[in-house]
Amino acid sequence: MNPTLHAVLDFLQTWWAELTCGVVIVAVVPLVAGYLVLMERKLMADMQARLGPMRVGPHGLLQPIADAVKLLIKEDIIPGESDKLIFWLAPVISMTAALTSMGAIAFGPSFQVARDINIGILFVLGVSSLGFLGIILGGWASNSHYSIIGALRSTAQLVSYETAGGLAIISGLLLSGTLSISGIVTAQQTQRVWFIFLAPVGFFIYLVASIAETNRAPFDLPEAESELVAGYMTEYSGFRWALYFLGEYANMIVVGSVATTLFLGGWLRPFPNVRWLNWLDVLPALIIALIGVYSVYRAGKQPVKIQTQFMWGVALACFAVALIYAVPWFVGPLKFVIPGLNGAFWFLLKVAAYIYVFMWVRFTLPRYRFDQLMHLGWYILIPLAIVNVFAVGVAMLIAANTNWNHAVVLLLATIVTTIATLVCAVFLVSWHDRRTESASTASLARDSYAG
Amino acid sequence: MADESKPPQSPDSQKPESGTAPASPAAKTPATPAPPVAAKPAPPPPKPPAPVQIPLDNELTRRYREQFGAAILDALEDRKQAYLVIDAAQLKEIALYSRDFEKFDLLEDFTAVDWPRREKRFDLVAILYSFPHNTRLRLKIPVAENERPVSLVEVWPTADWLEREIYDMFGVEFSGHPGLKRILLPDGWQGHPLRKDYDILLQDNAWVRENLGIDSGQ
Amino acid sequence: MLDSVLFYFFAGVAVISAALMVTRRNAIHSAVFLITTLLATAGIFLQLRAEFLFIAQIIIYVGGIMVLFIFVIMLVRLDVALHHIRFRMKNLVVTLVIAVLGAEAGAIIYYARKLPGQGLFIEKMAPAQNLAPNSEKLAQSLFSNYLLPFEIASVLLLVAMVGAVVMAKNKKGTEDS
Amino acid sequence: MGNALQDDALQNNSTLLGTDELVLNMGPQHPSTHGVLRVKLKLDGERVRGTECVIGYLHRGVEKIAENRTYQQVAPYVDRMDYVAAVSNGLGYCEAVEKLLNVEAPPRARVIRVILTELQRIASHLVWLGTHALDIGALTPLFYCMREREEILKIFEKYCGARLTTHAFRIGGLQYESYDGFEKDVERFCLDFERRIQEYVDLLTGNSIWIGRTRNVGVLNAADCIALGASGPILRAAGVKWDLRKAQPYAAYDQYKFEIPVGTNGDTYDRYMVRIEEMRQSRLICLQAIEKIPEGAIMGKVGKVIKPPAGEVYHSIEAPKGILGYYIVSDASTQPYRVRIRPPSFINLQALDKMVRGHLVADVVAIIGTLDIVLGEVDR
Repeated sequence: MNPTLHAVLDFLQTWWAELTCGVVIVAVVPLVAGYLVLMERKLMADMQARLGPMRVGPHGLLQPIADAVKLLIKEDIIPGESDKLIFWLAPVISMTAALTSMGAIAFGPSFQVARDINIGILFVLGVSSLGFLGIILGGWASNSHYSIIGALRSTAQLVSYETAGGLAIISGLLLSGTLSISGIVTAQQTQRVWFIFLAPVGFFIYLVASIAETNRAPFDLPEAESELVAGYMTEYSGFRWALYFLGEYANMIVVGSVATTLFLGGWLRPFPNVRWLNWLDVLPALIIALIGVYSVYRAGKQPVKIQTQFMWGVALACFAVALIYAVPWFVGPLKFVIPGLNGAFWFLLKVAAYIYVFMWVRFTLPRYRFDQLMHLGWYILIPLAIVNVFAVGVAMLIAANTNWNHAVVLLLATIVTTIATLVCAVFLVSWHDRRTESASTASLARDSYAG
Repeated sequence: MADESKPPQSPDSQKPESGTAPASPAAKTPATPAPPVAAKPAPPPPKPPAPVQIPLDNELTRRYREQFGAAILDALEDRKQAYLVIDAAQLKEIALYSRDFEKFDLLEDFTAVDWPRREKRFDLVAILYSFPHNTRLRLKIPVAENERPVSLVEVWPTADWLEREIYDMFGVEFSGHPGLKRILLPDGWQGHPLRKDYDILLQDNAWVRENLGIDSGQ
Repeated sequence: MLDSVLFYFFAGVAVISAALMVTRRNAIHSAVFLITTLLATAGIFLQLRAEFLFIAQIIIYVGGIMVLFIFVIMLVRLDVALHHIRFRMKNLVVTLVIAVLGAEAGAIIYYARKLPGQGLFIEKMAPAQNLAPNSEKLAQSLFSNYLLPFEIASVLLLVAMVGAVVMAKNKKGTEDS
Repeated sequence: MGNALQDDALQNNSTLLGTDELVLNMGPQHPSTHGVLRVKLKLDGERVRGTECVIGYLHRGVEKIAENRTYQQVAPYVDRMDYVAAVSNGLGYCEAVEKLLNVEAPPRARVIRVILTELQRIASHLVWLGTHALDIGALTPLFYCMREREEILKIFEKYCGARLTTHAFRIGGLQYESYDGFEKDVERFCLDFERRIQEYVDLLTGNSIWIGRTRNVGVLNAADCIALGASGPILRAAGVKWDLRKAQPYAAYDQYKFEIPVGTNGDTYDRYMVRIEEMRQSRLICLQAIEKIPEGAIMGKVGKVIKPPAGEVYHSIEAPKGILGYYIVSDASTQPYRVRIRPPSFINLQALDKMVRGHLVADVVAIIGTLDIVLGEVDR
């Protein structure tokens, strides 16, 4: 056999799982992002007393596909005075960074591309933050005032909120004692508690910071529609615009995954160590089957025949997935896939819940002004995150130096330190309010980029 | 200053001091602006007694007359609404006096009317409102076509855009205005549309001739 | 085999984009090529099983410093400023620097060839690929053997940060007055 | 080699690494200029150092058109100025001409006018609230506001067949008798509306982001308001308890009890509170008015041909956006000699420059929103 072919085969044999996972990420994430948009629009419609997309497919289920087709066949406009190379490059960077960072995320005990990378969480953070380069360069290359202001805002926002988010993550890393993604999840299993209960303040700081990092309302200043038209995306159209858009939603999945991994127990089901709750393992199959049943129920109510058929299709797909989940329970040799499948289910459910919070916040809150955003980041979140790291450290020290049940002591110590942290937070907020109150005589904020 | 709300009064409570009946047809005053087409014969149906302009002589007008004498050309009342016809030369002094001493603190509106057949072609009309007294007063300032009345921006800042609009629509130029240029119409517009001799079709036809090569777009 | 392909790929990208970075007239283009260089170098770190260095390079240099570079370039219109800075003896300086660097590189190649088993074309890969994941070891040595230098470096950075804040404040004061 | 550096680069550090003042052109196509307003912003970073409004993109020459139409024909035109509050425009015009003719609308007509005008005020404020909240980034209130406005528009549609530019009133009274169930519709809307207002208030009033975005933003004190001619809610938010409906009552407003809401600071938040409270007061007026609508004719003694005696009249009403005045000169013909409209939006917009100086770009959007301008009225 020729050595090159041999090497290739060798390579495939070692890496086939990772390769498959990578291909799936690249192929499926855009689709998932499209359906996240649909989910967002549907949720928004529900909260705003209307129906949302209803025309393309039953309940608008085909809307993302129609949108994608529209964006693909749209004219690709490049402004005459723009920097062509960078204008072309920027959305690609944005999208690539988001997809690459997904490589290290463990979507279940066995679904992970870069499995033995022991700095997994740092890889995710570092690579996903490269997406901002795409935003900045795109804003600059468009040669438009709106774009450049959007890009400047995003840079300042990135620098401020990466810091807060990073410090918040440290509290989770302290508790797990490892940077490896699967290590973090295993730590939560062995310590018998999700880290959200041990570092609640850290979780909420990360929640806020991740909303800011993904440029979503109320922190969507780089693309604030009512102020900067579309910020750094103003001059983009068609597929380039779609790349940015997909990058943004892929980024939401990434931050959701990081939060899930660090604070929400990753792929673990609720109470993973409680024996008598083992029946929860059947839930994934059941829930998916129930969605199928609901689709059947809705199928009868569709006004047009083709929609009824489509609904039946959805139902059948659900049943098929449910079957995949259910079969291993009855076929002995396949039992080994159960943890993997269930893990993926729980993980994706948690990520979806996290993203739901993003959307909920977006429809409820008005947008921050830039200086207010900076103040929140620098005067409240970052100090609070530092205090929180100390608090978690103190709790861990207390737990390590007592002889009682480690988990219980840790939890008790956490309660105490969390209260202390919250007192700090109240103090910070009131101090900040007083400060702005006194500064508002001229009612003008300080230089916003200086924070 | 203006916080006190006045008790409800009848609309335009500028009541004449004198007890003259408002509907006396003989009360024509020499300075009454005669509308150019007023000579039209009255229509056959019996007209209600026409309330026309009657001379006004109350506390307020007396004070104005005392202060400015001949600059107050006339003081009239039309449908229970008072107005003073004043000399453009003293416009700023009268405006300042109205604002500071008569407490007409709001320039509610400032506009113009074109009377092409008159010697002084334009009537500038300033509608003043007094918050403390809850009264209105109109100042009419006749100006000739090439006259440059003084700008009121320093007295009432709100006059800025209103004077620009008058300039835009009538071509009256105000001296001392900080940035007198067209406001509603594009900078290159020809003519001043609210003048009576400005034909709506004029500009339209000119454009059509120039751009489409036909005589009329109508 | 794969390792050498990857190595030459990364190394080639690093060298080429470094050259492009120097030759671009547009400051933003230079910044983009510098980013490419840094990323390629990070790739080489990863090949050497230095994951922590790899990610530190990405987070600190690409994600942090380069973003700020671009930020500054966008804010201060460097293109205009660069037109002002022009040497009269530019060509002379450039030639001198190139000559010195070239001599240095030549010397290295010349002497390296003489050493046994080494040289410009490394035939045997370094044993890095057999190393276990080593972020923890890095941390341990940083916080035990090299604690003092580490702390000194962090104090230095803190001083720089405080200095930057003070300078920014001063500038603001003069602006307001 | 220090002297090799060019001198000017060393001497003039500010040009070497200076930041430029940026002129940002906002509009005429921009999501939050509420139409075709164009504002040129002079920016220092994101801070506004000066503005220039460029208006007139929607100029249709209503005043010139009016000179070439009969009095009745003008009435539909004025609806097209502030198309968000067409009923109020019509009321002002009809009452002005009635004054010119020296006739009065019969009591029944006046009460129905009050009801429709107050509903229109609510509708106009709802449009303002929804778009203003959207400008500041709250997406949801817009849809709630549109939901309630829809109810009002349905009442208009049932009454006169039109929803937006209604032409609901005629000179001398009303064209149409109120339809069966008119009172009931209005009452149902009003009773429901209190709960709806509470929804907006829940979403916005106590929200710290909303407060942060609106408190001390675009402050205009009472003296500035009066000097710049700003009227309506802007004036009241500055603490001036003044409302033409109370000061010089027209239509049938003297029969109803209502409060004039006032603010204290004259900032964007106060204007928001004033308008919210005004909606509540309008609701109360409607409820009082439908209790007893007098019986009788709906049309006063106005001939088919309207030919007012020569002379002139100025009449102003409290439109949702401020003082809406009509100055009409008659030359005793069937066509007005001159119709001058004092549009509240046009004059309120003048205050923009004073309000935005020193604020950030994001505040410009909030301030344009709080001015509640309708470009149809600004440009006429």
